[in-house]
Parts: sequence; C-alpha cells; structure tokens
Amino acid sequence: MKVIVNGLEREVNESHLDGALKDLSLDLSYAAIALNGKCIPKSQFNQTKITEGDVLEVLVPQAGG
Amino acid sequence: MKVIVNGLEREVNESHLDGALKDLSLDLSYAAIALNGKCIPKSQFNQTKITEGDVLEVLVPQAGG
Amino acid sequence: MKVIVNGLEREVNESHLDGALKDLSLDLSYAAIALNGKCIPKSQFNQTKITEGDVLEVLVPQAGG
Amino acid sequence: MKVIVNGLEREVNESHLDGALKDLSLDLSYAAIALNGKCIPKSQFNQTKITEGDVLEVLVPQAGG
Amino acid sequence: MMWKLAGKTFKSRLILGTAQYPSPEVLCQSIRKSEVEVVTVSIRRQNPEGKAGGAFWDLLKKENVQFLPNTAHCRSAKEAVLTAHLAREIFDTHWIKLEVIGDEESLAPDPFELVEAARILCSEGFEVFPYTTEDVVTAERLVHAGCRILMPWASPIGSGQGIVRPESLARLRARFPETTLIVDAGIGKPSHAAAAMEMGFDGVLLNTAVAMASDPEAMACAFSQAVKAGRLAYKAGLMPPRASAVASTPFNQTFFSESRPQ
Amino acid sequence: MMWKLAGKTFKSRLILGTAQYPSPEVLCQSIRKSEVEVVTVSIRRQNPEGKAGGAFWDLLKKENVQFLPNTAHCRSAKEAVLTAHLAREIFDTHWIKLEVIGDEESLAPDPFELVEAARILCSEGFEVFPYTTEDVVTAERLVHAGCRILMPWASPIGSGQGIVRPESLARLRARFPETTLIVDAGIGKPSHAAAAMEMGFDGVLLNTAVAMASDPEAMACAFSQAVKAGRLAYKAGLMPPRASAVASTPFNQTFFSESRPQ
Amino acid sequence: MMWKLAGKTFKSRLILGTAQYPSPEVLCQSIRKSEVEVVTVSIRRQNPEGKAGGAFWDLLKKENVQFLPNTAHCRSAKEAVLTAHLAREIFDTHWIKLEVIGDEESLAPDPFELVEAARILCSEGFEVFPYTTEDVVTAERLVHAGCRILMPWASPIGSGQGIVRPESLARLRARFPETTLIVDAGIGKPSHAAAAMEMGFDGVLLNTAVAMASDPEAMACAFSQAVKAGRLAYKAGLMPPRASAVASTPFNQTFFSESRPQ
Amino acid sequence: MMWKLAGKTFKSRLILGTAQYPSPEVLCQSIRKSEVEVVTVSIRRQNPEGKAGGAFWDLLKKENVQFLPNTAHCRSAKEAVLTAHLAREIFDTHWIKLEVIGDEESLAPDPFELVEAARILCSEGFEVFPYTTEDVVTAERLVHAGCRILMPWASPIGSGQGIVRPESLARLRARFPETTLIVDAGIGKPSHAAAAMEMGFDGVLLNTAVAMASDPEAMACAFSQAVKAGRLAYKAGLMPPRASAVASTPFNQTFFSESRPQ
Repeated sequence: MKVIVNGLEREVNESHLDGALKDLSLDLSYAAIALNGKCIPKSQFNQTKITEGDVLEVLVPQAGG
Repeated sequence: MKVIVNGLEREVNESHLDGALKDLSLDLSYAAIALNGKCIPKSQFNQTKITEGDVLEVLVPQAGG
Repeated sequence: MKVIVNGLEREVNESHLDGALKDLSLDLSYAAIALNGKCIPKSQFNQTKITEGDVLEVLVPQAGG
Repeated sequence: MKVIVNGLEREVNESHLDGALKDLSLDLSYAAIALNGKCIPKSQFNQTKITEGDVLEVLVPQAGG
Repeated sequence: MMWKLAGKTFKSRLILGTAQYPSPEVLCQSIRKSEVEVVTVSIRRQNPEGKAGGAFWDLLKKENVQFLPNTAHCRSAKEAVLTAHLAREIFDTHWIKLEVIGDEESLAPDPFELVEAARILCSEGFEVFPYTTEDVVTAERLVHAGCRILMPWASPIGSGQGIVRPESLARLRARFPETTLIVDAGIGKPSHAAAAMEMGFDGVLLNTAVAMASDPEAMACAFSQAVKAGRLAYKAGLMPPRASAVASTPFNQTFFSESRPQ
Repeated sequence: MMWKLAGKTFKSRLILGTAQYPSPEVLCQSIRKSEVEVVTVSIRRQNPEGKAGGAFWDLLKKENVQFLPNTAHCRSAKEAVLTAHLAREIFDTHWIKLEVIGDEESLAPDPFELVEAARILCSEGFEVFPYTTEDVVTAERLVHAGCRILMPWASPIGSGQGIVRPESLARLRARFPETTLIVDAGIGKPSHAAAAMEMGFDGVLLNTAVAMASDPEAMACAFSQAVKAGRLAYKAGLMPPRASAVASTPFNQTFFSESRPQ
Repeated sequence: MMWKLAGKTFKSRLILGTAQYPSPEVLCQSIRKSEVEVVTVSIRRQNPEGKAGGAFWDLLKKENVQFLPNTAHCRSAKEAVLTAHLAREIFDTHWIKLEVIGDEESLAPDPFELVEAARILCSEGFEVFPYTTEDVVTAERLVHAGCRILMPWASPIGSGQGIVRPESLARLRARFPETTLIVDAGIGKPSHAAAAMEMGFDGVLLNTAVAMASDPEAMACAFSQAVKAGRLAYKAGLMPPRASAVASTPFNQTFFSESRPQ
Repeated sequence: MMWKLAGKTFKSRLILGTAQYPSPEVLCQSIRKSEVEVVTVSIRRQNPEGKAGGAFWDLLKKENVQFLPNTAHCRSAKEAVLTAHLAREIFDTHWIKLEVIGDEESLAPDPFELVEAARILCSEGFEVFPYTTEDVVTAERLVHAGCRILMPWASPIGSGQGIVRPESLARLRARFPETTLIVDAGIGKPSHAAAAMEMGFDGVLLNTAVAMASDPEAMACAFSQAVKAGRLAYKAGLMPPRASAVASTPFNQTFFSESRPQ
C-alpha cells in the first residue's frame, strides 16, 4: 500500500510499523518515528498498524540553537 | 430583606429593582447598576427581581487616565 | 602688474585698490575684499596700495548652516 | 631661621638643604623634596642653599587611582 | 488633515486623561485651551451619601467632548467586560479603553486576559481601544479579535519615561499599517509625544504628564502643539539620521580652499 | 515670552540655516511660514563672471531677517578671524557664528583654536556665537573669553541623530545659568528640538533637518511649533520621570476593590 | 560554586548552540576548549538516502555533554508538543528547550501557544526551558504551568545586539528569585554575557555569536571566561553606579591643597 | 599574546588603582590574585611625625609591580609638571599618569592644561599616560605633543557608569591605530571592561570598582578574567550585530516545513 514517508510517497506491504520500517530499509539507530502526527515509541512499533495513506515522519538529530 | 449595596448591607422591602432603588433613595441620574455581577440596563429595572442577599453595585462617573 | 584675484592671475595697472577693483570691473555691491589675508574696509579702498603679486580675495554672501 | 615645611613653620639653622633636612630629623627613605615649587633631586641636597622663609615640601608615596 | 478615529473625525490627535488634576476647573481649562476633543474617564462606586458624579462630572459634561471610559484596575476579562457594560450605560458610548492589568508593580497589561476581553467586547459591538505592550503577537491577536485600534505603551503608566523602545514601536507601526495606533502610557514630555507622531503613530494618550505639571493648562497646550508638530513632520518627510557628519555650508568656494586639500 | 538674544528681542527661538534647500524660493517660503527671525549665512568667493551674491542673496535680503554669518570650514583662529571681518563687511553685523573645525570626519570643533578665535573676536566687539562641544572646561574658557552665548552640539553636524548625550547638555545648562545656550548641529527631528527646549536651552539652530525634508516649508513649521511646545513645557514645569509605574485612575472606589487587597 | 540546573550539577553556566559552525570538528573543539557541559540540538527529517544523523551527530555524541533539544520553528503548542516527544525519543532526555515562534520577522515567542505547550509538557514530566520575552505576566504563567526555568531573550535571535532592555531583565530577576533564569537569544559579545551574569542571571545560552566568529573555538573560550567573570562579580558585590564623579585618590594631603579651597 | 606597553611587556592588560581599599592587605591580595602587573599610585605630604609612606607603601613595595604614579587633583600644567618630577624621585620611574582636572564636579580633564603639561613632560623624557576625554582634537594634540599612549574616560571618575559613549571611543580607536589606548575612569563592572577590550582597546585602568566591591579580591579576579575574555573576543573576530532576527537552527528539513511557506 502507499504511505507518505518524510513527505515522499513510498510503497510498503506490511500491516505493522516495525515491518514497514524494515521494508523501507531505514537506519533507525538515532531516529524517532511519528505516525499521523503522533510520536510512536520504539517499544510500540510492532503493535502499531499501518493503513493506506498513512503519514510517516522519520526524524534524526540535527544541530540547533 | 437584606441586600448589599456598594459593599454595605442595606434593608429593602421591594421585590423588583426599580422599587428597591427608589427605596434606597439613590440619585440615579448618571448611575449604572450591576446586580450579582451583571449590568442591568435602566429599561429592565422594573422586570428585574431582587432576592435576599443580592449584591448591588451603583456606579457613577469618575476621572480616569 | 599681475595680482591674484580669487586664485586667478589677473592684470591690473592701478596703484591703489579702488582703481584696481574698477579695472577688474567687479560688482562690489555685496562684496568684501581681503588683500594679502587682511580685510580692507570699503572706506580704505582708495588709500590701500597694490603691488605686484598681491593676493586679492573678493567675497560675497552664500547660504550657510 | 624660619622655613615652611609641609605648610608648617619650622626652625632650622643650616645654610644648605642636606643639613636642614637632618636638622628636621625627617625619614627621607621614600621622600622627595620640593623647594619653593621646584623638585630638588637627592644628589643636589648638599649644594642647595636654604634662606629665610623658604617653602619646603616633603612628599611620600600614597595610594592613588 | 482631520483624524478619522473609530468612524468619527477629530482635529486633535491628543487624547487627555482626566485624573489627578488639582481641580475640575483646571481640568476643564486644560481641555479647552488644548482643544482636546477626546478624554478618558472611569467609573467608581457612588459615595454612600448618594450624590451622583460630584463636581468633576457636572463640569466635565459641559465641555462636550467625546468620552473614552476605561476599565482601569481590572485584572481579568470578566471584570473588564462587566466594567465595559456599566461604562456604556453611564457614558452612553460603545467606546471603551480596555485595560486588563497583569502586574501590579509595572501595571503591564495581561496579554491573555486582554485578548479574551477584546474578543468578547468586539463581538458585542464595542469599539475597543486596547492598552497593550509592543509585543507583535499580542497585537496580532487583538486585531484578529476585531480591534481596529491598538494602544501600545511607551513605558510604564505614570512613569513619564517616554518611549524606551522606539524600535519596537516602529516595528508595530510597520506591521499594522491599517490599524489606528495610539501611544498610551509613559509619555512624560511634549518631545515624547512629538517623537511618537514622527514615527507615524496616529495619536497620543496621556494623563499624568499634564495633570502633574506645575501649570497643567500650559502643559496641555504644549502637548497639543508637540503632537501637531510631530504629525506635520511625519507628513513632511523626515531626513534619515546619518552615521557621520555632513557639512551643510558648501565648501568649494571658501577662499582658503586652495591652501587645503578639498 | 520674548527672547532677548544678544541685546535684541525675538519672538521665535528657532534659528534656521539657509544651505542645501532645493531653491531660494523654498528657502524664503520656509523662513516666512515658520516665522523664523534669525538665519545663518556664509561667505564664498565671487564667481569669476563677477556676479554678486546670485539669486540666493537677492531673494533672502527681502525677508528682512537678522543674519548670523558663520565661519564654516575654518580650521584655525587666524582663518576664522579673517572670515569674521569679511562677514561683518558683507552682512553689516557684528554677530558671528564662530565655527573652527578640528576634525574633518566628525566636524568636531577645535577647542584650542575656537577659544583663541573667541578671545580675539570678543575683544574686537563681535557678538560671538561659538559652535562648541558639551565639554564644560571649553565652555568656561569661551565664557571667560567674553562669549555671552554658547552653542553646544547635539550630535555631529548634518547627522540628524538628535541629542545623543542629554546628561552632558543638561550639565551645561545647570553650570551656565546666565549664558544664552543654543543647541546647534545634529538636530534631525522636531522632537529633538522640543527636547532641547524642555531642558531649558534658550534656542535651537538647525539647517539640514529642514533643507533635506521632502517638504522643507512644512518641516520648518513643524520645528517652529516643536520649539514653542518645548519652551512652553519648560515654563509649565515638567513632571519628573519616575522609576516605576503609578496608576493615574484612582483605585479606592472601583467596585471590585474589596475582592482584592488594595 | 557549582550550578544546580534542573536537578543536575554543572561547572559551566554557558550553554552553547550547535548550529552554523564551519564544521562538526570546529563545533566539538569549541565545546571542549570552553568546557561547556550543555549544548542545544534540534531534530530534522532523515535524508532520503536513509543515513542517520550525519557527521554532526557521530562526532557530537563523543563529547558526552548534556543535550537540550529545541522545538525551533514550531508555531503552535501542537507542533511543539509533538517535536518534544520526538526529541525525547531521539536524545533520551526529558529536557526540552521550548520555542514557539509567534512572528517570523522578529522570531519573537508566541506567549499564548508557549504557555499552552508548557502546561502540557510540564504535565508530561518534561523539564521545560521556555524561550520567552521579558514580559512578567507571561513569565508568571509559565512558572504557574510548572516551569522551574525561564529563558528570556536579550534581543532578537541571531541579532547579536546584546541586552537592549536591561531594566526589564533586571525586573524579571527580582520577581522570580526562586526560578532559574537563563538569557537566551541576542547575545553577541562576551561583554553581553558578563552583563547578564552581573544582573544575577543563572546562565547564558548562545549560538550565533560563537558559530559566526572568525575563530569559533577562541570565541567560545572568551564567552566561557566572560560568564565566569560576570558570575564572580555578581557574588563579589558590584559597586552601585553613581550619578556624578567621585575622586579615588585622596585629596587632603596633596601639597598644593592649601592654595586651593578643599 | 603579551602586551607591549611603553617598551615593557606584560601578561595582564588590567591596570589597578590602589586607593580606597579596606586595608593594604586586601589591596595586595587583590593585586596578587588578579595577577595585575601595573598599579597606579600617588604622592602626598609626609605626616608631621615624619613617618615615611605608612603601612600602605611597606606592603605594596613587596608586590614588585610596575608603578604608575598619577598627578591626581592637579589643575594646571605647572602643578602637574612639579608633581611628575616629585613622583619620578619617589617611585624611580619616568612613567606618569597625567591628570589635569578642569572641572571639580565632573572631574573632567582640562584639555588646554593637559596638552601643555604633556608637551613639557614628553620633552623631559617622561612616558606620559594622559587621562583625557574622547575628544579627537585633544587626542591629536596629545599625540602630537609626544604621547604614545592615550587614556580616554568611559564616564566620570568613580561613577561606575561604564562606557556611556561607545561610538566616540570606537572612533578614537579607529583614528589612532598606532597609539596604545587604555580606557581609564568610570568602569564599574567586568562587562564594561570586556566591552572596552572588544572594541580593540589595549588595556583598562580602574580603581573604585574593585576597591568598593564587597569582596575586592574576588572582584579583581572577575575584572582580570573579563579583560582576558574581551581581548580574546577581539582577536577571535566578533560577529557584527544585525538589525533583525536570524534563526540559528536550520529550517529546511523540519518535518512541518511543507505545511508552511518557507
């Protein structure tokens, strides 16, 4: 199904977040995930369902003032 | 019955505001009345009921910055 | 003889200042004259001698702050 | 004879500065001397004459901003 | 040249407070002499002996000026809204100088309660003159709530310190070109009032600086002139300040110019 | 109310410079409209074609104002004294605005040459208006040299920065109560002029701020009004600024006063 | 001498931003040389090619400093709260520098959304470091919402103008003696940082002034020293400024004292 | 990194006055702790009982610092020259801090007598450290008289007001790049000292701000650190202040950037 990852449309065919992320082969060592505007702690990746059109944000550290 | 007028306890035996004000013999030429924290326009004096313990405020003009 | 008038070399053959100024056909209505760094009042034009190489300044009004 | 030392009249009977200073039994270790408004270097104490009414200033170190 | 303020037109851009004058007579004289057309007033409890407004009000009414009642000393939207309703009754005007104080020491406005009160009063048809800080965000919310007018402070009420943050007031002017901006609070001298007008502010409101002057009437005239001067200068196009000196008298033809490099 | 300046009396305390105007007509209009009675002028070499003062002078003479010639661009007492003599011939006045510039970049006065020139010119009967800094020692020497007038700068000539050191100018006013003090140089806005008058200065001299305005005539009037307002405020007794806020509207009787501690 | 900040103790009262450095190496050098122990960071979307934090993060982690993630560019409580949650995941800390911008031009905080976000985040156990103005009412609401720390601005972010309103910051310090106060935004020079500490502020947060210096490492050390100097001066009891001059060298015994009145 | 001052080299750019300390012990501690290498001293008449310098001098000599005697309270070139001669005898140095006071109230220098005294003392081989104003013309004359060093004031002696006219001091620095410039008088806080160094001044001289601190020793160290910080910042290239805000955290990749225009 189609989901938006960091503003780009991507194809994933996984029902849950953990699978989807692996599918997207993202390096999650220092990342945090938001699904449809809600932060999903790592511990809940496997219980979090993914549906068509979901909006995924993958955030990483950055310099800041 | 007892009502509070400008912070002072006063005795009035009128059921409505217009009577009560006359009873209190106040000069209302430039005054405005608040009953229990609500401003009562002159037009509604006669329909506004007065009950025991009501709080009446009689306001007049004052210099201001 | 040669004299410097407002920084420019001019030819005059008059021995005194009043003659020289006429010779130079200057409009002196609002002017003041300095000869060799000294202000010469109008009244002394006729007694003031002119010699070769003298430096004459002719000043007039100007806007000022 | 009478001399003024630091604003006070003192009696000395010496013709030269070195003698006068000893006479006044002053501790000159860190001092500088002015005679009649002129600074006298130590080396010239013995050649400097003293006369009646001379003004002597004896200055020493002081804290300063 | 006339000033369109909340749908009415006035000649004078000076609004005068009516508090702290030595007497009602001096107050009225000050108003007349300075040709002020709008004055601020307040409300208070009637004295026990039941007399109406006192000498103050009897005299002031005769000056036929526009009244701008205030909600001085209110510290919540609730108190301010009630005071506004009562003031509308007393002064028969929907104009209200909305003051909601958030800090007793500096008499700074409370942005949160102020915006809430403005929202309510604007919705009830009041013409709200909100006393506010120079904070742009608060200003935006007041305009969003329906205010056509903003009254940022120059410095704390009654302090007479003048405009302590010209650049902030200038930013407000630039950011709200369509809004009527009046400097209120802290003006202590006519030069402060002139400075506000030179920045393009539409008017100035002050009280203490006239009331506490040795000669309030004369001071009121001085302020009136200064406001006119500032407005005139604003329209006449002020020269921009320059970092360094620029001679005004032309140099070229001075007689000793040769002897020295230009 | 009249201003006694160097033995003459004037209504206006604004002295206007005549340089840098778009045209002599605009200059004369500005003088007339602002009711200025004293203007500064300068001298320059006659143009080679021998024409006298040019349009400028023909028009300006008709305004029958008091002329105050300056010694602009002079950098020594010698140059300034000669210029003063020539100016007295041309303008038939013993008034002289004594400028001796010590620094081309800031056009700051040269205290040393200025005092020397003042000494000479005062001894020759000139009424010397010395353009000086706010330095008290220099001021004392100028007064000692015979000056009845001092003209400290507000900020560099033509910079329009206004009064950058109010406390220094205030100290000069306090230290020379008998001397006529005029702020000259650096005034850029009417509010600056009003501020100088509020400090007790006797007058204000400016040129660039009017000449370089988009509408010089209107700006001249604005300055004239601001000078009047400042003077009026000075006489009317300004309120002293206060460190913190003081409410103007009385608090005692507001109806919610019980609910809150006084 | 140690600084108790949000339950932890630190030697340095300087908090350094990590943005805009010429390179991650220069950033890390600056941190090490200045002995800074707390740095601010931010979060962004992962680059498409899926690389984690980039060189920046790999190097910065090794400095074992306390991270203070910010919610830069958020303009609503909602955005700020989500960003805080994500930052807590990434940096494994409940510290959050809460920024809610209300005005793009001045990057001024939005008091309304800021207080709302602070309320939520404090209730969720975050240690909130709110970037705020010097407005006392907003400060009170932030403390009321649970903030133990306030971070008022000295002047606009990245402007380097220093403390433009010392009296307002001084009032904040006086009004919130129990609250940790850190000046954040607008510090451009070590003297600005020292001035903040002299006023009794607990710490200083800056980024641009070090990152944009020609030599960031040296500048970081200069700021570190200045913060120490300012703190030391605050503890050592600064002399109060005096209106007029007071000679330091004693006068009594100078030898020419007779000739002149004391 | 070392400071070449009048032919000698020093580590510290802080010069400390020795007056008004609670005791000579505290003075010496302050010197030692702050690693100051140059101190100012003065001369006075010997007490009648003929004792030399008193405890002050016995202790101070042991600190083996360079002495810079002053001519405090002198009001003419004549008095200053005599004092310099006597000081050279006492302190065995040709260094002299030349002070010629022209105004008792502000303790402002007398430019006229100062330049005269400088001319004489320079001709006699003294290393003259002239206490002067920020007036460029006076500075030029002092340099012309032979001074390699200038010591402009920040504000009146002992007032602790700091640098009231930064732009004037900055102009002096720009105009005399080859001259050693030391800010002397009016420094009240370490941030003032840091600010002077950030402007490129070579050193700072102060007395009251340390002597009158509750803990002079600690305050001396604070000043020493601030001077170092200011110098380091000057060398490290300060960021220029900017008129408006500039975000430090990069905006591009924040996750909500789509939803809002860049």
